[in-house]
Parts: sequence; C-alpha cells; structure tokens
Amino acid sequence: MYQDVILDHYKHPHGRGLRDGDAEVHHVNPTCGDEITLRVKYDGSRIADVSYEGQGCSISQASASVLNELLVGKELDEARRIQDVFLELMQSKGKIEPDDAMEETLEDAVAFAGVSKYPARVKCALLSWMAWKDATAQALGEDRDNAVRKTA
Amino acid sequence: MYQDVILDHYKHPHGRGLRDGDAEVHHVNPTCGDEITLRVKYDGSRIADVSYEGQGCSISQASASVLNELLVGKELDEARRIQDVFLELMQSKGKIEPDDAMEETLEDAVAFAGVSKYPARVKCALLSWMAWKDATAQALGEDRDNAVRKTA
Amino acid sequence: MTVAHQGLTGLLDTEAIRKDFPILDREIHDGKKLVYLDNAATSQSPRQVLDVLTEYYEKHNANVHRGVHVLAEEATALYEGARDKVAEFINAPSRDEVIFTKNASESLNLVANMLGWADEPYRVDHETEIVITEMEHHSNIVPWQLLSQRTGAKLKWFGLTDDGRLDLSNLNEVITEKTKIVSFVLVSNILGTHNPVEAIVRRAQEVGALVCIDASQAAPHMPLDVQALQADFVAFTGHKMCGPTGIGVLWGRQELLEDLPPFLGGGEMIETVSMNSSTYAPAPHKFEAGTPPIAGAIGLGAAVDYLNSIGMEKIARHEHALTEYAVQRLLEVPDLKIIGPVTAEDRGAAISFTLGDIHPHDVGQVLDEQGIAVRVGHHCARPVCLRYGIPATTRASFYLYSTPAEVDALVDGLEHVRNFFG
Amino acid sequence: MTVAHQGLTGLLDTEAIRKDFPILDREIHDGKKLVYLDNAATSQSPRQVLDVLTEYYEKHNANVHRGVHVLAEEATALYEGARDKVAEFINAPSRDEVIFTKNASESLNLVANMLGWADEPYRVDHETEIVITEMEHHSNIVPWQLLSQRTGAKLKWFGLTDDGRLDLSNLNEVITEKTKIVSFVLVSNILGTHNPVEAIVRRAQEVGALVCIDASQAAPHMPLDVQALQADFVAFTGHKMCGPTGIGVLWGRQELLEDLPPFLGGGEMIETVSMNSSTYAPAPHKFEAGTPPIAGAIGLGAAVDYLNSIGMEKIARHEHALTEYAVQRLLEVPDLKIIGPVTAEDRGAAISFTLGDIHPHDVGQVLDEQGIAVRVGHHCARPVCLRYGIPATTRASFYLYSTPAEVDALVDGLEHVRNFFG
Ligand SMILES: Cc1ncc(COP(=O)(O)O)c(C=O)c1O
Ligand SMILES: Cc1ncc(COP(=O)(O)O)c(C=O)c1O
Repeated sequence: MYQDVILDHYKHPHGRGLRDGDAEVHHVNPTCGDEITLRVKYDGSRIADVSYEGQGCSISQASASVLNELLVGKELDEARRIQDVFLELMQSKGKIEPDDAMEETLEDAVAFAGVSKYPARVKCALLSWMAWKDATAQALGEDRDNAVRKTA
Repeated sequence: MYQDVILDHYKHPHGRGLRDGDAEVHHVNPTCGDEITLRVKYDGSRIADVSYEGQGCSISQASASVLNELLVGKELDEARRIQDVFLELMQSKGKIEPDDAMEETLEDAVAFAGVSKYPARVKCALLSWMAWKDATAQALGEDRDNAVRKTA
Repeated sequence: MTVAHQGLTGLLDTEAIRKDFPILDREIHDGKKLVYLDNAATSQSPRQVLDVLTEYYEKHNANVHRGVHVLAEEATALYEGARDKVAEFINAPSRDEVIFTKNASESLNLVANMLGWADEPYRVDHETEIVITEMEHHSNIVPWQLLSQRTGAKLKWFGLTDDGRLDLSNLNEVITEKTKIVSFVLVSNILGTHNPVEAIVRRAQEVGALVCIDASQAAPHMPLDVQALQADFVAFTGHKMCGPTGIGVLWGRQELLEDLPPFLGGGEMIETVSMNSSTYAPAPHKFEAGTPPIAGAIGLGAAVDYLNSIGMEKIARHEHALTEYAVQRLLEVPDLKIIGPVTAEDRGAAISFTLGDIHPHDVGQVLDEQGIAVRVGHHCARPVCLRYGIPATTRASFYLYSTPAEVDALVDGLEHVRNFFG
Repeated sequence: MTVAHQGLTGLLDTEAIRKDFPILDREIHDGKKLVYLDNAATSQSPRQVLDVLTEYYEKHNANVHRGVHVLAEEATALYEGARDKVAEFINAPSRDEVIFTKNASESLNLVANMLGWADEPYRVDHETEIVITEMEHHSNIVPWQLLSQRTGAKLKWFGLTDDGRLDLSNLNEVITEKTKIVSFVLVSNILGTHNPVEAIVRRAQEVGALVCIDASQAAPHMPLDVQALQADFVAFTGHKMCGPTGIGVLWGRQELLEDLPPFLGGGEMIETVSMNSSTYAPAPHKFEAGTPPIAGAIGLGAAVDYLNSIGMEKIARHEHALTEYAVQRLLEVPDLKIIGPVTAEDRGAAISFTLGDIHPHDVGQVLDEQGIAVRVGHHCARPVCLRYGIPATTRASFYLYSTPAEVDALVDGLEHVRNFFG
C-alpha cells in the first residue's frame, strides 16, 4: 500500500498549512486519532484554495496533500466528480484495477488503490476528503447566506 | 433407574394421606413441579407418624413412600443417621455400590442408587426427605417452645 | 413398529441432510440410535458450521475492528460478513440494524433496558403500560417484570383460549393509549402456536406503541421477513437454528437504534471516551460492548448459509408435513392430550402433551432409555402450565433433519411408557 | 537479525508449546511466518481447546439444566464441570460464586447494574461516589459513567504518574466515606502496569466500599487468587486466556451475590414465574439469563486445563523474562519511547511505545507486511493517551508461546519501519 507516490506526498506535502478561507472544519478519525483542520476558499464556483493542518498516519497526511494538488483550481462540479471517483475506488476493497480514464481523473490519487484493500485504513484515506466535502457545504451555505444578506 | 421396588412403591404407596401431626411443611421442586405436603408426629423422640400428600413423578412419590416405611417408629437419632446415608448415596453420582451395611440401613431405599446417576432426578428423590427434615426441625422447635412454655 | 407414514408429501431428503450432522449418528444407552426430538430447546449443528468454527480458530482468530494486521482484518471481515448474511436472511433494510448479542434473552433484555432509559417518546415510566402475553417464554416475561418494577409501568397481558391460541377478544382494552411496548412470541415454544401478527401490530401502531417480536422459534423454521412483520424489534437466538451457542440477534429499526440509549458500556461501543464523558458509535456497534462472540457470529453466518442451501420454504414445508403426521399419530395414543393447537395449521413443530397421569419426568426418562430425547417440564413458560392446570408437559420438537420414522419411534416409545407405568 | 537472547532463564519450552497452536504455523503475505504479538487483544487457542469444542458439538450438544435425556445430562455436566474448573483456577471459596457472562465487559456492566438496582447498604445513588482510575479499559469506564449518569452518583478516579503508575498519593481524598465501589484494573492492557491491590483494598474496606477488580489482563498470565486479592468482584474474559470468544467470568462473594438483585431476566435464572411476579434461582444461576454460551464455557474449562498443564507460575516467569528482554531490546531502537513502566518489575507483558513521529498506524502496517502482528491505536484506553499527550501507541504483547526470537523480529521490524519512513 505504501506506493512511492504516497510516501512522497507524506514527506513533502502540498499546500500544507492554514491559509485564509471561507469555511473551516475539524475532523477526527476516532479509531486511530487522525485529525485534520481544513479550510476551503472559493472564487465563485472555482476552488481557490484548500489549506490544512493535521496529525495522523502517512495515509491520511498524503491523502490531504493529494487532495490539495488535485482540487485546487478546479471547478466545483469537476471536483465533486473527482471525489466520487476517489470514493468509489476507496470502497472497492481492492477490486477495482484503475483504468486509464480513472488514472486521468485521479492522477496521483490512483496510488491509493492498494489502500482500499485495508478497511482499517480506508477511513484514513478519506478523512481529508470528508472534511473537504463538509467545509464546501459550509462555505457554499455561507455564501448563499452572505448572498442573501447582501441582496437584502 | 426404575427398579421394581421403586415402581412398587409408586403404585402402592405406604402411608399416603395426611393425618394428624405436630408440624406440616409444603415443598416444591421448581424445576419439574413436584410437590409434597408432609406432616410429622413425634412421640417424645420417637417418630410416631409421617403422613403426606403430593403430586409428582414416580421417583418423588416412591421416595416418600419409602421414607414413611423406613422412618416411622424409629428414634430421631437413628432416623437422622438413615437420612445421612441416603443423602450420601443420592449425591454419589452413581459411584457408590451399596454394601451390606448400607442395605441394612436403607432397606428399600437402596433401590434409589441408580437414580443418583441422573442429576436431574436426584432432587425428586430428595424432595420428601428435605420436607421431613424441615418438618422435624419445626416440630422439635415447637416442642422446645412448648416445653419452655410449660415450664415457664 | 408402525410404518404409517408412507405417502407424506413435502418432506426433505433427510437421508442426505442427516449425513451433515455428526451427532445424529451417536448411539446412547448401549447402542440405541439417538432420536433427537428436543430441537425447540436447542438444535444440532452441521459439519459445515463446525468446520467454519474450527477454521476460524486455526487460521483467522483475532480481535475485531481497529486492527491493521492481517488476522485482525480477516476476523473483522468474517464477523461483519456474518452480519451481512443475517441481515439478508431476515430481509433487514440495513445491515446496521443487526445487533449481535449472546442469546435471545439478552436481545429482549436489551429492548426492555433501552426503553427504560430512553427519552420521550419511547420512555417507559410509571404512567405507561407494557403488554405481553400469557404464552411467553420466561425470557420475554421476566425482563418486562423487572422493567415494570423498576419504572412503575403497569404490566398487562393477553390470555389464552382453551385450544392454545392467544385470546385477542379484548385487544383494544389490553393495548391502549398508555401502551409503550407490546412484546410477544411469534411461535410459542411450549404450545407451538403461531401467533397472528397483523392484528396486534395494527392496534399497536394505532396507539403509537412499539412492537417487539420474539422470533426464537420462528427464525429457525420458516422464512422470516422483518419488513413484512412490521415490528420495531425482532429477537432470536443462534443455537436453535443450527448455529453455535452464545450468539443471539436483535434486529431493530434504524431510527430507533439511533435514538435509543446504549445498554452495556465498554470497548467497541464508543466513539470517543474521556474520563468525564463518552460518545457512542452508531448502531449496531453502540449496542455491542466488549469483544463480541466473534466465532459465534461467524458460526451463525455459516448456519444461515446452510439453512439457505436447503431453503427456508422447504424447511417450513417439511416441518409442516411432519407436524401434521405427528399430531395425527400422537392422538392415537390412549390418554394422550395435546396442550396447544390440535392441528398443524398455524403452528410450529413443537408439540406438548400429557400422558394420563404419568408424570412428564417419567415419560421423558423412559423415552430416554429408548434413545428418544424429548424435553419435560414447564419449558420456561410456567404461566402456560398454570393456565392449563398442569405441572408440566412432555414436548417433542422437530427440525429439518427429523423424520416420520422418528415420529413413529416416539409413538412406539410412548406405548412402552404406558405399559411400563400401567 | 540479532541473536542477543542467549542465556535468558525462566523461559518455557516454546518449541513444544507452539505445536499445540495451529494458527502459529500460518504464513501471511506470501510466505512470511506469523509473529503474533497481539495477545493483549486476544490470545490464540490450542488444539486441546478446539478439540473439546468440536467434540462437544459432535457428541454432547444439548441445552443445559432440566433435561432428562442423555445429551442434556452430559451437556449440563460438562458446563457445570467448567464452572468447577474456573472456580479452582481462581481459588474461589465456592463454585457458586462463578458467573459465566459473554465477556469481561458484560461482567463489569453486571456489577455496575447490580449496584444501581441494589437495596442499602450497596445501593449507588446521588449521594454516593464511584471510584475508578485513569488507566482503565473503556469497559471499566463507560459502565460507571452510565451508572453515574443514571443515578447521579459522582464518578472519581485516580490519576497516573509520569512513569505509568497509579498515583495513589491522594488515596484518602479519592476514596471517602461516600464511596460505594472502587473498580480498577489489576494489569493495564495499555501500560502493562501491575497495580498494587492491597493499599486500595485496605482503604476501601476502611470506608466500607466494595472493590471490583478487572483481571482481564491478569487471569491469562499469572496465578489468580480471588481470596488473596480480598476483592468483592473479579472480572475476566475467556478469549484472552486461550479460550474461545463469547465467554467471560464474573466472580463475586457469595453473600453479595445472594443480596444483590438480578440484572438480565429470562430462562434459567428463575425459581418460579407467574405473570404477576417471579422469584429467582440462587447464584450463579440468578445472573445467567437465557441459554448460556455452553460451548464457550466448556472451551474455557479446557483452556484452564491447558494453562494448568503448563503451570501459571511458569507462564508468569516466562513472560517476565521475555518482558525484561523486550524492554531492554526496544530501548535500543532510536526514537522509541515506552509508554508505561520502563522495567519488567510489576508489569505485564504488554508494552506500548511510540516511534519518533511515525504514526502507530504506519508502524503497525509496515510491521504487518513483515508478518508481525501488533496492535495500534488507543487500545480502548483513550484517557491514557490523553494523559500522555499522544494520539495512539503501538503495542506488542506476549504470551506463553512467545519467544525471544519474536522479540528480535519485532526490533528488526522496527528498524525497517524507521528506514522506510526515514
Ligand atoms: C484490561 C481489560 N479490561 C477489559 C477488557 C474487555 O474484555 P472484553 O472485550 O472481552 O469484554 C479488556 C480487553 O479488551 C482489557 O484488556
Ligand atoms: C420462544 C423463546 N423465546 C426465547 C428463548 C430464549 O432463548 P435463549 O435461551 O437462547 O436466550 C427461547 C428458548 O429458550 C424460546 O423458545
């Protein structure tokens, strides 16, 4: 499961650190104590930044790094599609052999295919993705609130 | 376990029926619903009568009949000795092969040796004996009370 | 020896099935073949289940959840796989509604305790009522008596008709607006009666009461569909359905399991613990404190596979044919009186009876001497004995491996009992 | 590969012992020999136990108590025989003080619930206090938190010293006249600490509080004498002592078991039942509702026989020697920090540690790839992790079949982990 790509992201994480954002969430994986604080910043429907800080195992840390690399700059719709594919891969119990299309979508994240064989670790890999989803919901909810407030 | 002696006592019980007594007890074997009402009558320290009424399996019924036959007319000390031997036999899990001395003490009651192999039935065999012990304690307790009252 | 059973239809190929059950080859009392008619007390386990148990301990044994090593992953997959199997077996809408307990008794106590500690609208307290029936197993009586004593709730029950059925004539007086929970047995272990669920559930729903069904004698013998039952909780036990001892099931509706408080506290059932307070894992784990009966659950999963491989419909048909035959043959025995429905309609394969005034203990013992294993006593349903004014019954109960020849052996055995004590 | 362990004394003949444990031959990850160092989570079962389980189901399986047929008598004799064995194993004054549960968690919940429903002088209510410690397993925390929430009793606890021992400096302030129950672990499953019983028991007796000891990590590893402990209750679990899953034990003092109310209601635990009220059987049956884990208890009896055949004193000596060696070897690993006593004195054979800032999940996973099974996480003792400011630990835990070579494999494995993430 420890593909070089994963170890690389673990040792040299992308976009780590907390920067300005529209929403912040804190997620914990209670079974192993992995923790992440994650902020999203939107520029309209474009993801301007995903910044994060956390502690945890290599899988959860590398996954956050991959997420940052993959999603920043993308349109929300596209990001959601990517997340769905990643989720599908992680829940495949090692039964999906990523094809070219999947590799194109997930880029470095295909390296997590091996992790999906380890149920105890799938949660680690998904921690940052769940945090991102949650933060996005908050940010967009707030945007809408803000929008309402502004137009009011 | 169903020795002829046991079946005989079951079909033709000795001394069945409730007669006058110094004390009466009612005992139940909750696991199978065997019941007995038993009275003892003492003539000083001599057992004048053990009368009883009850419902239950052949073992519990035959055992009451044997008890009546064996104990009525005996001195209390002797009766207690007999009960101890019977108890020992019943708790032997089929491991005691009654010898002549035991046979002399227990008479027909040695026929219950086979029952001791069946833990579920030992309680049936002991029901009337426990009732007798209890009734005797009551009767003698009362006697003593009576004695105290008389001398007071 | 009578051979009256030729031409019975709907029977299983018991010759093949019996080969799966090592214990059925056992001889007792110097060479007498075992005739095992005590299936309502506990069933036997096929080789297929025993092999799974042994393989678990020889290859995969580890504590479940949280492990990152191979054995822990395997044990967890097997344990949770058993949950999937059980969920499918009872047609549960979600696998997370299947809670593993140690037996049906724990399952029923779990329901009673959840309701005692629950918040409104579920809370059972001194202003509310609990409804059971007079034909319940002690395991579906005592937990409610305890709850009633501890909360002040009133315990009420449905009585029985003379022919061994629930008396529902006063349905609306027994289940009222005050009723919080109605708990009843689907198939009685002593009378064999298969109870009508719909009428009771409809009335319970009318007044907003929860419904708990004790399916201990149903799950082993017929297709069980918790959605069709429309109950809120369904309890049953592994050792009566070809599974190992020490494993039971409580199925509960997801929303309820989410809302209701935990019962036992400990490892596995928590989300996070500090000295001051804890939060709980989602169901089913919330209700599974401590290391679960891992091998037991996996064995139950194997038992479910085995039963499915035969087919629950077919098992039900087999037992129905056998019960019909047994009722008919038993009624031929002089002085024999069936306690419970004297028919095979709406009844399970447990038949209780008295034999003149020969005490059931004696009946059972003399049958045992002939190799025939039946149960005698009050079958943990003493109120039924009180209701019919008898101290005890003899009970013969059948399963998928039971044969008409065993019914014949029983009938012949009873003749012998009569002669012996006659 | 290092061979530093020559000359260790007090070790068992593990070559012979390991032949009894089929799973120890298992190879994982393409031919790597299993190095099983997760014994504090669950132990493995020897052939001798597995054979007894299979033989039970193939020859004697029946429901216990009340049966008059041969199988029922045999099953009952085996089940009650297991109780005799366990009673002797812990030097219980009476066999009737041994209650079979499904696991240690149920045993501890049983105590908490008995005290919650008890009459005076045992009753825990809002004017009383419960005392535990900061090193308890969640199974000895959550039941008391629940009891505290439900009764209003105050929950207090002993803290920990920096070197992983109980801080008893405030013994008299923590245990006071208001204390009704003190419940603590004999040997910690995360720190390995073996706690001093006498001081705590003496203070508890002084104020008239009951004492409950969680011996889950002691019973498997050393002679256990409930009389010498002078506790009122002692809980442990079968699956950690070579027994099957799904069986636990609660030992309790006879007078208490007589006085305290039942917990779960159902079959087997009653004396007589009517719809209006029930009376209960004497202990231990009063506390064993429903069909017990029959095979589990019998398997535990076989495990006790097995442990006795090796000798608990010898097992303790073996583990002590191994622990001493392991502590010494582990301290050679750079960046490794033991969480718990850094000595083999007054400690069990479970050793928790951190390895630099490599997350325990990664440590465990990379060890697993080498065939080495350890546990990672908070080990159901999260307050200990909070206390020492760490998210989790890696834990290696030994048993009678563990060898110095396995310690060496662990140390080599940890070197590999360091290089891998270095
Ligand atoms: C110290 C301690 N107490 C209690 C338990 C709970 O045991 P079980 O999970 O078998 O209930 C464990 C093991 O998990 C333990 O190590
Ligand atoms: C109808 C019914 N309910 C509940 C039970 C209790 O099951 P268990 O003893 O496995 O808890 C039984 C069996 O004994 C039963 O027949």
